[in-house]
Amino acid sequence: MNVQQSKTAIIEFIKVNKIYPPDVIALRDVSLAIKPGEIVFLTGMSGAGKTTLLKLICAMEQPTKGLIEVAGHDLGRISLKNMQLVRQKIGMAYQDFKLLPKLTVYQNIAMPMEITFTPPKTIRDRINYLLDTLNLHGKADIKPDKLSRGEQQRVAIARAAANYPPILLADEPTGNLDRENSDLVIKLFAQLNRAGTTLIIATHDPVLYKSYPAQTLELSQGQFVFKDQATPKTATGE
Amino acid sequence: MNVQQSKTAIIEFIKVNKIYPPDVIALRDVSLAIKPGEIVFLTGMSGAGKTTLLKLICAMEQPTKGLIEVAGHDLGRISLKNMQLVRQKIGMAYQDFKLLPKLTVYQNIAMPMEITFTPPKTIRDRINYLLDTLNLHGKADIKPDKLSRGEQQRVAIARAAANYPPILLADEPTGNLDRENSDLVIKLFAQLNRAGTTLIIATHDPVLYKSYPAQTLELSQGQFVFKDQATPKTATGE
Amino acid sequence: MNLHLSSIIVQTARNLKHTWGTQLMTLITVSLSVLMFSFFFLIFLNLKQAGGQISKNIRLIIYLNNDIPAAAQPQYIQKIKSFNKVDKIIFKTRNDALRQLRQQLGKDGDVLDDLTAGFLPPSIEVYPARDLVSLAKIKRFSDFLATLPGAQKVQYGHKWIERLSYFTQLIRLIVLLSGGLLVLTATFMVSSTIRLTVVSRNDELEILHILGASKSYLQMPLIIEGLLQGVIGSGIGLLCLYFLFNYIRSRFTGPGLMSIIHFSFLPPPTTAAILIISILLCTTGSIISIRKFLRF
Amino acid sequence: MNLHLSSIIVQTARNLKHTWGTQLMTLITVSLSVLMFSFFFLIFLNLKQAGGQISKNIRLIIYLNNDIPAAAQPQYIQKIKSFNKVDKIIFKTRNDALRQLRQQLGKDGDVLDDLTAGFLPPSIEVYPARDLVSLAKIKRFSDFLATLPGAQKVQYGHKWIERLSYFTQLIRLIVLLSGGLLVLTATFMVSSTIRLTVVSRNDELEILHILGASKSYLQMPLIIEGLLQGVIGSGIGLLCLYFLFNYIRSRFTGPGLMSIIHFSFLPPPTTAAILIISILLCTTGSIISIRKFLRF
Ligand SMILES: Nc1ncnc2c1ncn2[C@@H]1O[C@H](COP(=O)(O)OP(=O)(O)OP(=O)(O)O)[C@@H](O)[C@H]1O
Ligand SMILES: Nc1ncnc2c1ncn2[C@@H]1O[C@H](COP(=O)(O)OP(=O)(O)OP(=O)(O)O)[C@@H](O)[C@H]1O
Ligand SMILES: [Mg+2]
Ligand SMILES: [Mg+2]
Repeated sequence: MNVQQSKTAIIEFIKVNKIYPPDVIALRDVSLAIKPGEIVFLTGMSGAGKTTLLKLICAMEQPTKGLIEVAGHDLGRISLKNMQLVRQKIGMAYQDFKLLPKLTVYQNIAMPMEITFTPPKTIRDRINYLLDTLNLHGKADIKPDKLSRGEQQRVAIARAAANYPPILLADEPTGNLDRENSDLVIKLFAQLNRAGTTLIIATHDPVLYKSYPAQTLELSQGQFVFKDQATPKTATGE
Repeated sequence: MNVQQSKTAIIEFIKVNKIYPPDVIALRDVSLAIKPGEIVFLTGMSGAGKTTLLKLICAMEQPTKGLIEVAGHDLGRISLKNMQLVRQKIGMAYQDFKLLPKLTVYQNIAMPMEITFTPPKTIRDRINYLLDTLNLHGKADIKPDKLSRGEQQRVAIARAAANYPPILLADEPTGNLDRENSDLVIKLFAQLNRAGTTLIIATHDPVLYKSYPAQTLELSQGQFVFKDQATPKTATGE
Repeated sequence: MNLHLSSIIVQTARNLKHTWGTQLMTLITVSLSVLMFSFFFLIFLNLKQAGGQISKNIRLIIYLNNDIPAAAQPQYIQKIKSFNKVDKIIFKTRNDALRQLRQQLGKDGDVLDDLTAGFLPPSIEVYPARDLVSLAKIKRFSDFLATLPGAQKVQYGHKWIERLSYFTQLIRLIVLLSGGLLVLTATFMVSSTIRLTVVSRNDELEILHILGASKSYLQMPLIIEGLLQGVIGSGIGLLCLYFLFNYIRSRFTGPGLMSIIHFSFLPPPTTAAILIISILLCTTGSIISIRKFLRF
Repeated sequence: MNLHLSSIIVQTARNLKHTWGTQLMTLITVSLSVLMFSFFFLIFLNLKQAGGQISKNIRLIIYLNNDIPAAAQPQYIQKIKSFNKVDKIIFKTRNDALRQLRQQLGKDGDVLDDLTAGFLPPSIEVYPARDLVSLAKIKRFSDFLATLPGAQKVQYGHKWIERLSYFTQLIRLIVLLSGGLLVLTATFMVSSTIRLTVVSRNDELEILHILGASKSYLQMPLIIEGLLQGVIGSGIGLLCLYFLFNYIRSRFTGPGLMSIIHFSFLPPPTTAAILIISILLCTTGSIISIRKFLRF
């Protein structure tokens, strides 16, 4: 019945449930539709299910029930090859960063581009730009465990943004950052968004989601808080 | 010349320098003195040296230069046995949590008490209290990697607070927490402080350090920002 | 495609650089395992050959009451052959026996000139086929030969045959047992080393996987690594074996000694098989680590 | 103190529970290494014994021109003993030689009745001491004996002595080489397994250390673990060896065979030494992991 919306949505959840064994209900009948180029803030208390929702989008977790479509692919019925192609379109800055400990900052940020076989020169230029933008000059050849936590976070964000991904998922991107560095991150996000990137940012930082003119979805115990509408609306949970 | 102050200070830094090899100057001639029972907020941009300062207090890192005294011990000239005794008096909530991945939440929080050979019944009571206080009911028998990031952070704080430590160091304790959970943490800290615990909290969250009536030290590129005074003052950097 | 290849080679080189400690350990493990396994296989092969040569020297002598006329000989031959495969059968008359004694006495042999050929018994010497190594079989054969018409008694060689056969058997058992033990150990070593390597690489592979790395991007470096490890590891192992073999042979190239046991190295097909199996083992082991990410 | 102990036991039990996979692997590694090492040591010991028994059977016969009068015998004995240690020296006159031939011929021996004792040469039989196993040494001894006054020629045993000696030498070399290989492998296996275990436990120990755990709290579980691994691992290894030994022995308890080589298990002191060394090795290996945290 929402055929048209489904057509245009780049991310769509229909009645998605995620239950971690044995019985932790992380998401409960979540439906949402996000159009290309939108910015969506995901808020909610600790343990509400924000990270779970983002992990479902990049297929790091499988839903217990329900349908998830990303970039036109049904993630429940996708081939390995296509799944990897979808993942290449998603940049995710994980809440626990997931940096490769044996690689340098430079190599970490380069990874998504190497995976898609980007020419070395393009990689170099992009990384230099990102390091400058995120205030990480001089840290290129250092391993992540020699960085401060906030520096690590910015490396994770740089890696997520490196490949100009059509979809960028950021999980608590400013949790370890001061106001100044947070602003740098937001600026980078805004820039990407202007170029067409769809942004989903999970955060509990009011400064972030109140100052920015974007929709905010609030999760509580696995469900969206505003449930007065019966059908999934663009960028609105049901 | 500050003999009296040195006598009463529980933590004292005199001209401490920390240079990470090869040439990252994390702290530069830092002096400070903190009296028992004080609360000190440590702020500063990402990479300013907050974590480094806290790590020096619990002897996780050695200073390149300068003197550090904690609970009356010169950390540069302390025996292994005494160092471990000093560490038992310090509870630290690390920025990267440092939870033991193979142990459950319960066992993780119990660890500092087990190390000091606390009777099992005391341990049980304390842990139940902490789990209730920090909104972690039902997570006692779960391994840390099955928790949300904010839940992990609260476990780390619970572990730091478990043993009623005379000194509690918290590194960005609310970075992954929403307002509600942050308040629970602050309440716990206040409670400990009333019982005599000295608190040092590194944070970039203005809500935290502005709402609480305590001294704030700001680091910038390894140095304290307010340097108009020549001698170390109580709870003031120089 | 060129970009792909170079990117994968870069990735492999990076892996090798970061995990060289573990890689070296796996390499040594593979080398030692191949060396041990092929060493024992070589011993076993040469022992089998030696066994054949020793049993060539076994003969059973049937002492008879009377000479057997040439006409009756085929009948005897047939009977003997019906019980056991035989290499050679020699009939000796009384005269032959006397001649032999004379030879044994050397230049003093002429003292026998006056004697008639009567006092030494005639005999049949039976050289059993080479497969007859077990002492029990020889005994059974000897018992059978004693039932031949005209047989007085059967002697099977000297004590040394018994001893050599006994020795060969014992050594064969020991070689088999220790060989089995070694194969067990080698398998365990290689698989446990690989398991530990896989565990340590788990996180890394998972991150690459969720970043969207393609199957070949994940697999190729591991395949190349396994390949290198298999080739280099078993190569070193076999090379060591070759030097060891030459050392042993050179120590035992005394005059007359070489004639008893003929040393030979592993035949080329066996060598090739060992190489290929190690390569497969290493590669499979390496690839197992991505099995859980890639459903294949 | 009771609380301390129980806390440490709880800690050890927890460790064992969480790392049972690695623990089991280390245990099997230790067991296999001990089994292999002691197996080869056992073979080596028995072989040494067997070597002694074989050389007992070696004798050199010096054929003489004439009988040696009893009075001259001590002189000969002294000369022979001056070159090499000797077990036994037997002088045989012409008559002795004839009697022997008669015995060899059995009931046909009476044909020799008419002969004078003149045609067979007298001889001296020399049984060299047991340490004379190498063929080269026997040859040198034989060359020396040929220079004795009145010596016609020297025969040293039959071909089988040559062969047995050759065999023993070859086997000894192989056992030594494979034993060396095995000790190398076992050492490498144990140390690499421990290294990997240590690496995987690094983070955990570091956290306990900065939480303020005392030296004994950190060390005791590791010591207990190493102890258990050493005891159980080498225990299993030695037990397997014992069963293997009994199996081999039972397979070779044919009549008359046992007399040639006397099998014996590792003496208790050796067994104890193996046990203690494995325990020390495992414990040290485990403790190494906290070395970097505790400066001791
Ligand atoms: N792997 C897992 N296994 C079991 N339970 C899990 C797992 N991951 C998360 N959970 C549980 O699912 C619930 C939602 O977790 P999630 O990580 O999505 O929360 P979140 O909204 O991201 O919280 P935070 O703000 O603390 O990061 C929590 O109760 C958590 O304990
Ligand atoms: N182990 C290390 N080796 C080398 N350099 C390090 C190491 N740890 C920290 N640094 C560097 O020292 C400086 C201070 O780091 P520190 O972790 O103290 O910062 P911080 O104030 O805690 O920052 P954040 O708010 O991001 O956690 C940073 O520039 C960092 O890159
Ligand atoms: Mg989360
Ligand atoms: Mg920090």
